[in-house]
Amino acid sequence: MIELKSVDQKYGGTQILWDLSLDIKQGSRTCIMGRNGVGKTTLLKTIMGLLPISSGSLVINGHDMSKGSVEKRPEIGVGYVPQGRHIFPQLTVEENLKISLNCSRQPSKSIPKHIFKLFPVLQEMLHRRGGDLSGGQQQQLAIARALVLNPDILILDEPNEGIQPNIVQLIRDVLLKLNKEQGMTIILVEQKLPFARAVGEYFHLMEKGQVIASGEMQELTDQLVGKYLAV
Amino acid sequence: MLRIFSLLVFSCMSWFALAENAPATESNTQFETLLAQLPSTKLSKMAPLVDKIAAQPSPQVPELLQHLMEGELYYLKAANELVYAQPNQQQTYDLTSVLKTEALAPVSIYALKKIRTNNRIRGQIRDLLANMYLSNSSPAVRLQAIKQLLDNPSKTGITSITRLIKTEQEKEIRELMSVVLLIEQLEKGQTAEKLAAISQLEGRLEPTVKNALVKELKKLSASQDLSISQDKSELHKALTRAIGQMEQDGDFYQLLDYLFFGLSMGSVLLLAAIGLTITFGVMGVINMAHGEMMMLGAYTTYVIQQTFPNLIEYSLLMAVPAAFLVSGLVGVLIERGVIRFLKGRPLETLLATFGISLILQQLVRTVFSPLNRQVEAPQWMSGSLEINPIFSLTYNRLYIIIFALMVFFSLLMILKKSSLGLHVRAVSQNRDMARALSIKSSWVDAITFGLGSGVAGIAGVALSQLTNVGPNLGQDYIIDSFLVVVFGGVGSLWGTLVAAMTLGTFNKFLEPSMGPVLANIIVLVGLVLFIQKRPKGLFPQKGRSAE
Amino acid sequence: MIVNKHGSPISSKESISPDTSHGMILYVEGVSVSFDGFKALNDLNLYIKDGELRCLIGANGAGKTTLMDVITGKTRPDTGKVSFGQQIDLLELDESQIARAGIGRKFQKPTVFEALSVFENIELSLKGDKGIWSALFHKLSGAQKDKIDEVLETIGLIAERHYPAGRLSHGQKQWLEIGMLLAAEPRLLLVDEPVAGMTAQETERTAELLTSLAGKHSVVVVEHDMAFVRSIARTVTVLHQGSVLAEGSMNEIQENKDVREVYLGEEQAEL
Amino acid sequence: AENIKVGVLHSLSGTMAISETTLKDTVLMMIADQNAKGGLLGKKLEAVVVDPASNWPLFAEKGRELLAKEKVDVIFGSWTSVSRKSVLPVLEELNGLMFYPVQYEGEESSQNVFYTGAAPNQQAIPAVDYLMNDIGAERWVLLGTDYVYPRTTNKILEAYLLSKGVEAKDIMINYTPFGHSDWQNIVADVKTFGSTGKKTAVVSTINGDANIPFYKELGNQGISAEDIPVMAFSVGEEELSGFDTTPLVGHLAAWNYFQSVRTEENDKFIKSWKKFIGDDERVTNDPMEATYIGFKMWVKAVEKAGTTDVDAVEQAMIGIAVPNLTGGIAVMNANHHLSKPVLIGEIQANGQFEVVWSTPDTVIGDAWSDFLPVSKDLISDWTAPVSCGNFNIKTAKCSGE
Amino acid sequence: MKNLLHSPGFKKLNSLHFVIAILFITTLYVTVCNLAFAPGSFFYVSNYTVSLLGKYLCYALLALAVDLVWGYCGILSLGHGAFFALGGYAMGMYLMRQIGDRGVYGNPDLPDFMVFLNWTELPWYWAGSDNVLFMVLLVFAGPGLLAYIFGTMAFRSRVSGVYLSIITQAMTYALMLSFFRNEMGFGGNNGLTDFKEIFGFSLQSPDTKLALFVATAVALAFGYAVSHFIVNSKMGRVVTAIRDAEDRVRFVGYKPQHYKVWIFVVSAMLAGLAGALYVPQVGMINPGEFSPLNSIEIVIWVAIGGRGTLYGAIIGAVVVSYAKTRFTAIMPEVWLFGLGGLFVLVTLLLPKGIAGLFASVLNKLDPPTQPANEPQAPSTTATTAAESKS
Ligand SMILES: Nc1ncnc2c1ncn2[C@@H]1O[C@H](COP(=O)(O)OP(=O)(O)OP(=O)(O)O)[C@@H](O)[C@H]1O
Ligand SMILES: Nc1ncnc2c1ncn2[C@@H]1O[C@H](COP(=O)(O)OP(=O)(O)OP(=O)(O)O)[C@@H](O)[C@H]1O
Ligand SMILES: [Mg+2]
Ligand SMILES: [Mg+2]
Repeated sequence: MIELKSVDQKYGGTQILWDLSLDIKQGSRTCIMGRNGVGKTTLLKTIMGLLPISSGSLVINGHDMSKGSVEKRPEIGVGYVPQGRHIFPQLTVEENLKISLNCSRQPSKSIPKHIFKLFPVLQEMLHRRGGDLSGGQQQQLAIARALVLNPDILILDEPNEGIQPNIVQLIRDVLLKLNKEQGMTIILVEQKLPFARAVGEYFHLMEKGQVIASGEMQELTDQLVGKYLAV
Repeated sequence: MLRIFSLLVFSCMSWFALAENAPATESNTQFETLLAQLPSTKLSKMAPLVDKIAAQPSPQVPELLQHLMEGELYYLKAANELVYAQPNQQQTYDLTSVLKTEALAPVSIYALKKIRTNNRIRGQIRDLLANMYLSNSSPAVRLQAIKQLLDNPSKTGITSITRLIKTEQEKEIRELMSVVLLIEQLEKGQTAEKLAAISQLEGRLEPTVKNALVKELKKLSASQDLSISQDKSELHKALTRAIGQMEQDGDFYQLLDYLFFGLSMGSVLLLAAIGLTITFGVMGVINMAHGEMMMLGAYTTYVIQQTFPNLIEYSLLMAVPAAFLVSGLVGVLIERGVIRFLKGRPLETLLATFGISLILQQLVRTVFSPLNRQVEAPQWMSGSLEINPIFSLTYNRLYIIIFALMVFFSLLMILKKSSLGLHVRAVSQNRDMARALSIKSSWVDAITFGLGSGVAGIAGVALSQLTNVGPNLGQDYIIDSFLVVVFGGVGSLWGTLVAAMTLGTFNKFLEPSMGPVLANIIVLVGLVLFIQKRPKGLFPQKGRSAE
Repeated sequence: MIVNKHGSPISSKESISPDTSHGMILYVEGVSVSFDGFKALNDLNLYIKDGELRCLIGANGAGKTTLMDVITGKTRPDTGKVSFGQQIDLLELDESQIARAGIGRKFQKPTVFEALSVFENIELSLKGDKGIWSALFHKLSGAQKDKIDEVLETIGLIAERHYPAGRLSHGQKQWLEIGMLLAAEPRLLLVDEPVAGMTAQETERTAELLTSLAGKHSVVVVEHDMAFVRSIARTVTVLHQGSVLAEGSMNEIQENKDVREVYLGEEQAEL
Repeated sequence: AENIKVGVLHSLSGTMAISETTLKDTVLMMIADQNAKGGLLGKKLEAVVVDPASNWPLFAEKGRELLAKEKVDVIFGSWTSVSRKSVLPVLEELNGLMFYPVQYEGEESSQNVFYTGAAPNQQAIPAVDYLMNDIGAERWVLLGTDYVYPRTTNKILEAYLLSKGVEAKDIMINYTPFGHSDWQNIVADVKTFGSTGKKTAVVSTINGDANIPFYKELGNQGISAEDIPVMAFSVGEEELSGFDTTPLVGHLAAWNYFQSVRTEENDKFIKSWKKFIGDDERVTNDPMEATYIGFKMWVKAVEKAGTTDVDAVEQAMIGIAVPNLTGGIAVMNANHHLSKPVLIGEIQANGQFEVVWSTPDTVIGDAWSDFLPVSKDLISDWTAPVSCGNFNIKTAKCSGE
Repeated sequence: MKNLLHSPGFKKLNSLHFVIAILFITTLYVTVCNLAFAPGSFFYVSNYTVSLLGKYLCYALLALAVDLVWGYCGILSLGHGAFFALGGYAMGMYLMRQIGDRGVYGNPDLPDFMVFLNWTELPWYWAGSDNVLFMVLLVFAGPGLLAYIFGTMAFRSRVSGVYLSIITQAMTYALMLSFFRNEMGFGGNNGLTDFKEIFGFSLQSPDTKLALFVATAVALAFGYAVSHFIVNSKMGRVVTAIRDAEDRVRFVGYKPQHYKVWIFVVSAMLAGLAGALYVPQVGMINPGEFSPLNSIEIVIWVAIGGRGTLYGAIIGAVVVSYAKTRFTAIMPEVWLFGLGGLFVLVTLLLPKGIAGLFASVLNKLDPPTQPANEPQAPSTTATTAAESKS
């Protein structure tokens, strides 16, 4: 499904990812973990094409995406919820959701109804500016916006940041449901262990721009946690 | 107005032509001797001669005078006769003999001597002709004639008007004729008649009427010390009231005038700024080459007129899409070639587009020469729509107001109703995220920049009708354009509209009392102060994120 | 000190300090804020004791951040009174005066000075004169250098001290903002979602840090991480639709049916 | 032999390029002509062209470059007064020689400059006489761009009109900024001013680009040349070639030269100009003639002096006579101004002027106006014993020394 | 070379020392070669070159002033030409009065243009203009006061970004129109010209010109030192912080408007000084200096040279001015292609301006061993951060 082979990534002169390889299976739920600044977001951005790969290769859904542009990703079914929400502040909630309706993957050309079932608050706020929403509301909007594309692969960067507990539960359920019912591949960066354990099937632990441990979620022992997630 | 008059008159020429074959009579010989004097008469002695010619009963008189006025009457040296001459394609002149009314072989300019006139004589001829045309069969010609005479009532044959008014069918012409008579009555009549004339003239707007009233009042005041009779004070009162009324009307129409001037200046500003609302307001490119996009539009109009010299009347209609394409295309090229490499460095776009503006200026200078290019105004753009004798709207301004609003609303539709509008705004607010949501940002950028530039090109077409088409055209508008966009609130189309109209109107209302320079300064200072009150313009972006 | 009729100092040069003789450091009374007709805060009352550590929770959009905006002068309320100590009417001061008076804030979305290094970020935040002349001729004293080092140590950014802050990761920026807050040594700290994006251990450390600050400083924390809230909370205030829904100890809150319904959810398992 | 260098200091970019480029080409043409005739003093002439870019301080810099670096023997250049004022100190410092070919406001006479354009008394005064006597104007609108030339000219004209018995209320003066493009108000005002029944005329010192919108507005508001004639001092063939002249027909301009004047010299000049520039549509104008005369005079003076040395040429210049293109002879006077005929032309539909009036004889250019109280006692005479540009005949002193 | 770069002494040197050293060497070289060698000698530096260099250095000082507010404080002023021109007018008034009765009308009190316009006495705002000290005061106070009033108003009401840029442009435009008016009493369109001498020395003498050049170099060095001191003090960091996140600065307790006004005023005074030195060297001052396009050009110098580096501004001003001087002489008919092309190419190829090129060449010569921990001059990353904000 997603295959990274010895990818290096740099910001200017500083190398962040070092010879990183990763293989994510179709329909799986993968959780990427690691301390602040180890390069999780960088990894996701690399997958999204937001940072051009300096060396190595990336294959998504059988397409070679090492050089492909960002716009290609949604077309081949990748949805992205970035860290920091990145809502279009001056667009209304509705417009935020409508952005990707023109994408060739989206046949209906209207915002799918189930989105509002998942996040009723968005229905209420439909005509307010995205930038006016509270942090948590924006986060919900960001997830909803990615779902409008009806993606095969959903990439989420700390989706629970700033979200109230009952909605966190909701998001967990939604992710599990999408994965079960539609076979959506879920790639998640998460710091909070309970959520990671609840959603992830597989985990990858990162340290200094490299994946240093991977496996099934059960194998994520306290020892590993203590070694790589503690400060 | 005069031009229409001449056109009408020419169309009536055929009527005179019918009478041309009349046999030579005694009066005709006198006519001929007068004509013979024309080539040798000095300009300063011309006026009485023209009067004499006009007094001739010969049916050729009007045509002759008309040609004399138009500067088409020549003296053919070789044949020692007067001819009507018109330049032809071969750089020679086609001739028609005045007396024999037959075409002669074309000759070069050196064989001819022009019968010269000046403004004064032409004015005289025009009045004389107007008197003659009062009995013309075409009502339009008669109307123009009486209007002409009204400007200069002293030159009017009162007797002929008194006669003609009885048979005149057209109400409007009759009315104007009666005004002429009333003015006469006011000047020459007894007190009672004067009073009657005043009461009938009240409410009219013609400046001539006012002048007559003022003159009368002056006459009255001058003679007042002799005896303050009852009638005189009554006359005085009536005159003052009538004049007061006229002045009041005048003031009212003056205000309307200013408003129109303001809106028209506003719409020019709007046109100039509106493309910038997109490239600068929405995309955030500090587009110093915006003015040059307008310039390209204006030059496109020029090229169109050069390419289709016979379609001047339609040239503007053709130029609008053409200018849109040319400027739009150049815009796309600029975006693809330069601006796209400056993503995330909006201030640098100032530098690059400034460079581009220099290059474009030099380009037209090299290609089209540094001189201004001549863009003609189609007939329908010249002249004015006369609403009453003291209030008229010039057509070019009127059309430009309408045109500016049309452009504005089309653009509004595109940005509000099409997905392009949404995508542009999304890209401008967060490029990466928009791309991650499948928007082809580079395409959107190119199209948007092209659209903004194209609209600037359209504005150039309009400007070509108002001002010089030269390499500096863009420079003259760039500062105003930025002011308007910022005053309205960056990114707000409505803001641009309101800002442009406000600035235009303010300027035009201030100008009469302050003079244009001071008015401009005051508007600028006002703008600076206004921004202190509303630091984000008239229609600011709102919300949490805008803080 | 020159004071106006409400007792607030007029000259900002004077160092203002809140009068906490009644034990309260912050009074928020009857505050309402609306945006284009939408009521973000609705007749809200809140009192914070001097030295208290208060947790503020509530659904997304309940108005927590808006409340902080009001306190720090970013948003002007439509009605109501906000005072720092008994005498300082915060509604009459602007943002920088409020900051100088001793209210520090960490934003929900981390905002740091991206072009400056981590060290300089902290340096600028240090407590002290913020005037032009002192800035022009300022030299860091030994004590100040030590303070900065101490803060850097606390937030774990020693190695990155000369990095431009713009190059920090999201979580590192969170820490840096906390560091800036510490350097300013405010009387009242307003901390909006400090542990978002932190690992469990970091969360724990933050909890310790905040608890240790309480007493000397007053702290108001907004957080959605219940584990974290539980670990530090003495008193918890729940906001809902712009006003206080409940207030009490963590246990009381957890048992509160309304709170469970609108906020916590029915599950006990913490996510 | 080394070449004789001729500096050309005309703006080729910026706002003035529209007017000045032509003059640069004129100088180049004259140089080519002269070289074809075998050059000067047995040497070839060589043009050194620079672009001061309509930027006034740049005129000084470029002037200095021409004199100090390129070591040119003479400069032809400048259009606006401010650009002339900018190079003037440089010319005086480095003792250069410049020919200034544009009509201007006078009130200046430098030993290093020859003024071949019209002084106010060679343009404005005759023009007003014409309007008064031949057209019968009684009310006067003086419209101008707000800078020195119009200000001075209008001042002179106002004094002149008042001295002729015109009442102050019959004179309206209005100034507009450079490049003014929205003439609606002003034209409406003129219309009102002219609607009192008295014959009204406009004397326009509107500069450059502002003219086109002005005339367009006149036409559109229905003011014809017969109603209110406009007499312009800055509108020539070149300006007219830039736009549709239909609405202008019958309006007037006063110059010392019109392309339409038929003389042998003029025909030759026009022909060689069209050939040189490679465009049959190109027109000639007054500043071109002024450049032409200046150049011819300089050549003669150099020949007379036998050197290009500035001091020698300067003295040799005085008294040099060159045929005008419009007939008659132009003579360089001791005040560094020319004697030239004054012509008044009416605009024709083809963008040319038809001469309707001309002075019977040439008029001597007057550096210091007789109608201004401050300068009526000043004269300029660069021959011994006076040798002063601003000699006060009352105090018999050269002021400023 | 490499060794030199790594020697400890070298490390301690900063751009201030370099700039001052280069200025000193240039001035010395020019002075000596101008005075000691005869024209025609290989070493001779002509008077023409001296006057040209003097002008460039004025521009450099002006560019420096703009970089101070734009590069460090993010205030993109499109009206700095106004301060330059005001300083110039202050000097111009003084020079005008120095003419005394040597004007064409020979009036001992009134400048020629006033005599001509029938003014009978000096307008009140010309009072004292013949006093050197007063002139010096006015050179700083004129621009400073305008900057203070304008800045206080604008920064207090939190006008920022393009809004600020455009109203600075409106300001200079309004001033231009005002100074064009003859009624203003500053010579209208022609401005002030015809100067004869400064402090009793003839302006036409080459020695005076050389002295003016040296004075300008000293002023530039002074301006650089002041700017360098400011940006390297804590003030500089506060100001940089304001540029990147003005709101955040308030919450830390600073009053951004005070800082902005202060730095704006300092910058305006430097610009005024540049203007004052410029006028005697070019021999005139006229309202054209207020033209908005002029101000835009200054910004372009800074951008070309490299924003937020101070020395970049100097390089930019000199390079662009020199390019202009050369282009208008070498290819007078098409030089705008050259200049325009230069602008476009520099933007595309040198995102950090010419100074950025220097920095990267230096980096190549002296690769930072541990780039991450090397203290970063705020400048290098400054641009990106500031812009990602706007
Ligand atoms: N724009 C940038 N320029 C330079 N370095 C950067 C940039 N963005 C991130 N970095 C560096 O890259 C490293 C990895 O950052 P990244 O954002 O991928 O971390 P992360 O694992 O997502 O951390 P967090 O949990 O805090 O979000 C960090 O050390 C950071 O300093
Ligand atoms: N400037 C504004 N304009 C319009 N609405 C606003 C504005 N600021 C806040 N709001 C609204 O006020 C409400 C409260 O927002 P606030 O950010 O205070 O919530 P919060 O309690 O901090 O939520 P979260 O936990 O998600 O951060 C939200 O519904 C938001 O949409
Ligand atoms: Mg991250
Ligand atoms: Mg919040």
